[in-house]
Amino acid sequence: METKKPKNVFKEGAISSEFIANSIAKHQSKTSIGAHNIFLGQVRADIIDDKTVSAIEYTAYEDMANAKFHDIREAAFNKFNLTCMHIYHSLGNVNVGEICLFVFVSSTRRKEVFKAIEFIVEEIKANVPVFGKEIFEDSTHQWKVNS
Amino acid sequence: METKKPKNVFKEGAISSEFIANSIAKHQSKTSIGAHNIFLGQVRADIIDDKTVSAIEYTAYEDMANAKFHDIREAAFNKFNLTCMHIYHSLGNVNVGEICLFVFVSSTRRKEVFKAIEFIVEEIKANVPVFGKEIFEDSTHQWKVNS
Amino acid sequence: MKLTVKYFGLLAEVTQCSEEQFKFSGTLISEFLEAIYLKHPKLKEKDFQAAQSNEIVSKNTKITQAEIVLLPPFAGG
Amino acid sequence: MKLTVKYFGLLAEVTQCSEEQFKFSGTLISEFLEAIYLKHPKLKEKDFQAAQSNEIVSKNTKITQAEIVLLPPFAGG
Repeated sequence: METKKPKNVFKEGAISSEFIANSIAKHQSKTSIGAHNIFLGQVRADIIDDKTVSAIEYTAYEDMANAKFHDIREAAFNKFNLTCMHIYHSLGNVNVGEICLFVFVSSTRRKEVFKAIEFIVEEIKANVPVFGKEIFEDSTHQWKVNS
Repeated sequence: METKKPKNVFKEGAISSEFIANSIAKHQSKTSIGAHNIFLGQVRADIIDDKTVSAIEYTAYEDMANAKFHDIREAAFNKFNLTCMHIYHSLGNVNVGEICLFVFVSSTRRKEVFKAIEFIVEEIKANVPVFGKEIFEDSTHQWKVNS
Repeated sequence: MKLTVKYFGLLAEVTQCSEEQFKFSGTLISEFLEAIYLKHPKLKEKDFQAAQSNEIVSKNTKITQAEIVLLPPFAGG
Repeated sequence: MKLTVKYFGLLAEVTQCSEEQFKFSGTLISEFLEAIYLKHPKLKEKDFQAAQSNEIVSKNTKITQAEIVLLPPFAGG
């Protein structure tokens, strides 16, 4: 039985490119790593019924979400030969063009990171209770649904 | 017939995390993008016959390599529904823990970027004439071969 | 039994509350849903899943916890 | 004909030169290889490919360019 307490994956607001750069730089000391793969989710200015999305406001059932992120981490480490894995998701307001999801996997060899990143992202989309309110430029909104 | 002149993909020395962050930040204005995928190749401190790699010195048949990078770009844009694609490869000395390859693809939807990044990286490994001299800590060397 | 019911996203909008106490005498999720639909008829038109102890549960699951969470479709990433 | 032959990586180490002029009278890559092996016998033990006009060529390709490039195994990325 896994008893380790789930980490908090959530960050308030958008994930900055400086934060991502800092994560990458921290891996320079891990000299068994040969390949990194990074997935970034970015908020799109979708146009729905002539209205343009200007931001997404994220909420989550945080307790369950962090437990699910933890399960996904464990499953990915079991399935793939990974050296490191990091996941960050935004809460609150993220404007169009900004990053709301940052998944970072590293391995000795490249084949592992391709399979792992797709597995992790698909698991997050399907199983983590995060909700997105798409705010239009006229301040109306609709609720986003993953496809 | 493609007549556009191939871009120069090569950069002298390691690719910095600041350079990568700057590339990411530049895509904030492209608000049709929903997913980015970034592959980074990092120099490993492999141990071969008790000797540890301290750096790789990259050379390339640059003319053919840039033509091949260009072909890979064209093929990837034809095969996958991508918004952007960027490829950078180091020349000269790259120390262990530093980044030597940076591939960055972006699309409206995530399914495309997973397939595209793997295709591009495998094509680079197989078809681009880049050569790597693995320098050991005792200053001897051997020539790297992609597997 | 007295349940705490939590609503997220669209569902909190529909019920106009994010958490409420709810008295209930059945044993299955399906029975709970019938009861909560009487209180919030608009929920019936919405697509959602119920969770108990951080896991999605089906309609014929037995209620074992004092907290039931109703989750609209996920939109992470 | 007078060819320019370029050597990269390990091959430049073996031949101790990165580029040389080479007089040659045949028409196929296979004939060129036989001739260059006489000048640099150590090349015969090495794994490499020949390229012409930025494309890898097979042994029975006709030489159409004044420049032949010899490439050891790739190690990009």
